[in-house]
Amino acid sequence: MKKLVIISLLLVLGYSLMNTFSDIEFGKKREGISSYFLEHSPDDLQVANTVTAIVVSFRGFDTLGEVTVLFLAATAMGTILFRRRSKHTGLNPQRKSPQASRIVQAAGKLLFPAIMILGAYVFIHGHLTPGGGFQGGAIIATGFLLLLISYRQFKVEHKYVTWIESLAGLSFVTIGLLGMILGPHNSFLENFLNVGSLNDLLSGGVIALVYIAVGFKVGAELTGILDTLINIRETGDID
Amino acid sequence: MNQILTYSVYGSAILVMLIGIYAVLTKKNLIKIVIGLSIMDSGFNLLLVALGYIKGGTAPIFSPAVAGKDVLMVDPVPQALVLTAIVIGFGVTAVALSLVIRLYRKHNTIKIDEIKTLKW
Amino acid sequence: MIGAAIYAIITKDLIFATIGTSLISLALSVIFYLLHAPDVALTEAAIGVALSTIVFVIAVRNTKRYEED
Amino acid sequence: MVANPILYIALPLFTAFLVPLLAKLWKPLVRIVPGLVLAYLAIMSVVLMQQVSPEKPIIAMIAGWKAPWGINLVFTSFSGFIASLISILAFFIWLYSFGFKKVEFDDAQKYFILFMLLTAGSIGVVLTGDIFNMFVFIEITSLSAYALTAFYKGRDGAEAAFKFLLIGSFSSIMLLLGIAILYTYTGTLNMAHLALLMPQVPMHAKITSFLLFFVALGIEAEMFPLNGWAPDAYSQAPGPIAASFAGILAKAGIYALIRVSYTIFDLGDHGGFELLLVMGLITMVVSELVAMRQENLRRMLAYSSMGQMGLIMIAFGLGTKEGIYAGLFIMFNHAVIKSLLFLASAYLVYYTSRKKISDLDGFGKLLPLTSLLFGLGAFAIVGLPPFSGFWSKLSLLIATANSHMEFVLATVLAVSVIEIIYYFRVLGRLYFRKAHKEIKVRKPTWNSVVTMIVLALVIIAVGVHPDFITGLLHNAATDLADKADYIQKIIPDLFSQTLN
Amino acid sequence: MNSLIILLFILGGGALLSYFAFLSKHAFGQAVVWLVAIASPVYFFTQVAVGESFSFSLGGFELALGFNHYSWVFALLIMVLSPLSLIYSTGYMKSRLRLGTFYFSFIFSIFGMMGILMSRDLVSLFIFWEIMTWASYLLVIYRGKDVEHTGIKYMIFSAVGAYSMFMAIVILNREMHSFDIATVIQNFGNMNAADQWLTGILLLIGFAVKSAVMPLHVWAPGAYTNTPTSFTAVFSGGLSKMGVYGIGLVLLNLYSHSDFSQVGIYLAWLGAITAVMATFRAVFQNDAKKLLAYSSVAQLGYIVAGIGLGTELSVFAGIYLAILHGAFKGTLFMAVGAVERQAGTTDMTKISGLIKNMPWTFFAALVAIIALAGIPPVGGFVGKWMLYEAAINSEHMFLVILIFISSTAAFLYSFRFLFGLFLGQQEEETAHIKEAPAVMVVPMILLSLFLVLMGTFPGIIFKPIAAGMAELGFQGVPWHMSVLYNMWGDSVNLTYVSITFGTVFLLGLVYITLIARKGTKHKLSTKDIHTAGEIPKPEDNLNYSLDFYKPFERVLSPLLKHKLDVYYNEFGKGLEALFNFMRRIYTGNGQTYALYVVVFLVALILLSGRIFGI
Repeated sequence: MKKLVIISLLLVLGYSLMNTFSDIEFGKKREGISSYFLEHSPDDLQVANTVTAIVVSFRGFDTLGEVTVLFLAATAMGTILFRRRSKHTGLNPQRKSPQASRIVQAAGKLLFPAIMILGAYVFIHGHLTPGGGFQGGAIIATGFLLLLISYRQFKVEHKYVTWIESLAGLSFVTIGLLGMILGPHNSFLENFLNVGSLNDLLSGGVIALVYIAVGFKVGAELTGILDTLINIRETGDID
Repeated sequence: MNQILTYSVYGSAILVMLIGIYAVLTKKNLIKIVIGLSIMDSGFNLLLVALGYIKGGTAPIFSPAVAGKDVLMVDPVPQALVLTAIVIGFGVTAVALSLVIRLYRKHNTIKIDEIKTLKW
Repeated sequence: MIGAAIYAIITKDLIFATIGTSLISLALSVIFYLLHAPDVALTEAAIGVALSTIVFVIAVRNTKRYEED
Repeated sequence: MVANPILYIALPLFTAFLVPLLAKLWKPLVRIVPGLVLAYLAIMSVVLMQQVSPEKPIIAMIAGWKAPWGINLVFTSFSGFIASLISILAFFIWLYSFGFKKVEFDDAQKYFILFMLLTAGSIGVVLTGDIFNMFVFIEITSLSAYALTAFYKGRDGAEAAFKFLLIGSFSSIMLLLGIAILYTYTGTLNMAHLALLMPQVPMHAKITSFLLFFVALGIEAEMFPLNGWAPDAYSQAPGPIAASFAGILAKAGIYALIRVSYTIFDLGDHGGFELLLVMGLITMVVSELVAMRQENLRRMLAYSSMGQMGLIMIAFGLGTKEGIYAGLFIMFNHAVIKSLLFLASAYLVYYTSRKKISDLDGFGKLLPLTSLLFGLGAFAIVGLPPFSGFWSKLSLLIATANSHMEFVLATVLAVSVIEIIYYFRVLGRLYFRKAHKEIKVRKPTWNSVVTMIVLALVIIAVGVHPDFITGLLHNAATDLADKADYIQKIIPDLFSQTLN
Repeated sequence: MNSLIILLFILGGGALLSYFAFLSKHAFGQAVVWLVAIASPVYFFTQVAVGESFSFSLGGFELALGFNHYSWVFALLIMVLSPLSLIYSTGYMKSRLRLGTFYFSFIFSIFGMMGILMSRDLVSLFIFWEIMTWASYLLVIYRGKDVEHTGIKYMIFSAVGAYSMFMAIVILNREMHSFDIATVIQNFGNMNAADQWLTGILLLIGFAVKSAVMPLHVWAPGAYTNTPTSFTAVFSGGLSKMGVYGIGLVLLNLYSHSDFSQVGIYLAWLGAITAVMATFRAVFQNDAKKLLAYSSVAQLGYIVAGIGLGTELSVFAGIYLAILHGAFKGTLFMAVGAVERQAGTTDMTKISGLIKNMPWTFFAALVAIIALAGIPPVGGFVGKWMLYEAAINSEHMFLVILIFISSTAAFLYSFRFLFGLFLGQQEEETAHIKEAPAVMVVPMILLSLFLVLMGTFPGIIFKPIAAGMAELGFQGVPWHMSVLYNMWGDSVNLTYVSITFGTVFLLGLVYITLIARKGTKHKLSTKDIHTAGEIPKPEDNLNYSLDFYKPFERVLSPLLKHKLDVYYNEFGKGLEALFNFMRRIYTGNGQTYALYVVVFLVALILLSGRIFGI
């Protein structure tokens, strides 16, 4: 009975949403600010990937917020699961679950450097090709995930994770603040470097730098989150 | 043709969202609820990207192949927004799951209607 | 994708449900690629397919695997 | 550079990222540095508030892109007032939690990170001129709020946080849907630009979008029946965090609601304001009636807080400039007074591990100063002169009467009677009953005493001489009421194009 | 600086100062209280005068202060009564617990009252009104007895009253674009009739609560009883007069030229009924303080009846009785307080024959009772006479009967009060009781002398009242209207009457003290009562004061059975049940909350057509 009511409610909701969106023809070009972006991204910023230009420059503030959300999620999980970051070092012998098989371990060992390189590539080339800080960071985190799964005794050294995430975050904000000092409009996150030319690796000015910072940050953040979750059983003195 | 495509693309995106909402509203299991939330987000992401699609457009990247040419590109803004939304959604999911784990440790259950110490 | 979504919410085994969500993400990722959104596709693939799933799996392992009524 | 609205966001984020490193250098820095930053922001607020006027808002571009292409922070008399309120309050809440002995070092680190982010997120919601950016900041705010709700181990924080998260997720998905609708019809995300292009959005899309925004932001603004999370979160969070929920989080939520219904949509006069008014009325009545029957002090305060939010919605729902003025005044008062009440109640309730109101008998003698300040807060919140709450109530009633809404007027007053009853019931117990037996109480630390006394002094000062802030409120009200002016100040080129 | 502000400053500052002084040292606190008690009346009588005004702007409102002749009358009463009670309470307050709070609230409520009287605009009137209310609330619950019932009841009724006033004020502002009382009076006629009635009724409710008129009086007996007696003197004597002041203001000043003033007669009826019912209740109280509490309600009923009738004479009588009541009820409460302090109880069935132990207190009480009962030498007689006369002239015969019944019945409780506490035979248990300390006795005596003075030289109070009446628009000297006056001719005033009566009275007193004292030599136990064969047990209270008017009570029992209290309580319980039901909305299940969100959204979508009018 309850389910029926809920379904009918959802139908009404779906109908009205559908009603709203069906007026928008699929695949039709519309006017808006995006044309400005498509125009200025290659011209003013010399950034090939417009999405990157939007994410980092036009809507750079969103990205800062996003990075913060991830940082926040990592911190929040630590808070919620009462993870003690500082006390946690070294191997943990009480681990009950069995080791992963040899094959997995070997594959993990082999794949890890490759994944790392892929991740780094993705975020370094964020302004040229699809991908960027988030994607690269996530890929790096997957690499660590592989190690965490295959090697039970593998520990992410928290000291480094903390340093990396903090420094990466700080450099993001610092780049932004430098923009306020050095940039032509004195505004936050503004480009103050030479933008180079389109489709060069060293193009886009601060965008590349920001994305690298984002990549490190996201990678560290996601690794931290995974590590927190995987290791809760040992450390979690949850009430 | 276009009309059908419009309805089917948006319709499926909205349907995915509604399935998510349905799971959140009816499932008693906390993890199922979180799954529902994540499905909801997926549906929305699809919807937003679909809204930004332009027929015959290319990916909004000025790669050497398209440089200098006048090409039609899909709307990059929804993509940027979805990027943000995905990351935020992941953050929320992770936090939600850690809350679920903690609730399980405390109440030894993950049924939502057994966890209501705080009420009225 | 819709099928995966429905499967994810009706199955009682939470691990399978998790795999269902992962399938949704995978499908989504492909669709994003088709919609000329490679950035989003990449992100969805990395975060939605890999990380999200693993987070769910860990959560299930730390709680109960089966949904009970 | 030294005083720039960007710093409201940048500095707290910087600090939040910095704190884990500071922890490795010298541990007390973890407590001190956030305070210094917040103090700087508070001072900056004062400076900026003197520079800003309705004619001359301060607009900060991000990455050198002008609106509507880039994201802008808009520090107007209205948004600036709320942002200043939040930042100054955040400083005092920091001061209060500075001692915070109960928290171990490692937790303190997280606590301050989360608190900084909560503050930054809320100020971001208030200052940003971009609707999607507002969503991001709302997420930051909510996530830190979830974590802070579940901060304490011994309480049922996780349960409260989960409920909060569940409803919060609905809020974000609705917000996103609303944004998606607006974006597809207008092709822009800047609020001023949206407002400018709003007439071209078809009516049904406009309404759906508005309703989605309304519900999503109503959740943040604790509107009934969307406020199920609020009492749990308020009662389980640490004392200073409950105070910041009332003073910071809820303020950001109601701000967003107001901004959306006043500036972005042009539905206000076609029913939007009435809707806000009616929902405010229902929120107020239900919350206050439920508060009446609470046994738990913190829950009572939480419901009362929701009632106040309803009052604010009523004020803004009137849609007149007087109403805005009254609403802002109530926001100010609610932020200050409710913070004081929550901060004082932390000592009354949790440090004695007693939660029920009936356990509070005779605390007036055991904790004289805290009880006195609590009493003062209670007097102020029910709107008795000579405390600041009176003036806001007076201005609200004048605005309501001038809008010819006798029914609303009578309801607000009737509910005020109920409010008086339950607050005074607590006071009666605190002061005029004998204590059950010897209870070990915890004496407030110097920093919390200073915080509470400062808040109390603000209450009294504004109560005795409201002119301290009426000027600011008038400016803010003028600013919000003039929508065209807002659009023109932010996107002058596009605005003049549209006119021609 | 303006003298009005200085006066307020003395009171307000004194209140704060006393709070902090008591925190540090008891003696400091006492000193501050004395200082305020002496400084404020001295300053008031020497520096403050009618016509001074002070206007300022606060929070965007133009506020104005200043006495007019009408409020001056009440200010006189407050400034005589309150300082005396303050001094009295330095002796009365035995326990040192929370003295700071006590004196703070005490002085602050005086501050509030003076503020009300000097307000020339509705906002400041309301501010001071609220201040007075909460300050007095703190005193009502001060003893911690019955906080949940009496205290909350007082607060509820006060809040209802205050807020209905508030509503009226803002609606008036809407119509007049001003809070200024003078403006309101001037433009009142321009308002439409509905608003006139609405605001008028609301304002009256507000003031009627404080003056304890019939359906709104239930807080009064409990509150008067629970308050520390030294404040009850001010509470019943002065604070309740603020309600009277307000009713006068509304009926005779603001609304005097509109149809609304017809309401006055209904108010008069209510007042008269209140008087009768409360008097009957007072008669059957065993507790002296409670008796006085009910009597206060009854007397306020008269006063309201007088003001409600709205003729020159009746208003004059009302105001005069109000002043008089302040003085004599103040004295009586002080006397009861003295007994309470010395004997530990005010239960008339436990103590008796205190005349020997506490002669001064008895003297003060006697004078006050004479005033209350309306026996000539003291002013009460004049007031009652004028009230009868006015009522008879107004041709509401039943009203006259009511007033008459109640004032007759007042004799019953007056007698019982005197007899129960002071007269009769002394019992051994009470033999050790001593006279109250001088700080208590002197204010009492002073106040009773003030009563005598008012009776003897009525000019001192008649003149200000006449001036006040002129302010309200009644020209001429109203007491000329009185038959009383005409009978004695122009040149004779009450002085001679009073002197004659006074001389007789004094002679009688001398006779009693010097000669008749020897009278009762043989001592009978008061408990030697016929018990019709049953052996009295020790726990049986056999004091003669018990069931003093039993037969009368039996006759009236059907009338007294119905207490309004009960209905209010039932109403309250019903509300509580409703609230409890509403609490269930918050089920505690997160999913339900999420469902609410969706339901709400869907409901809004479905209703969107209606909401947005498309």
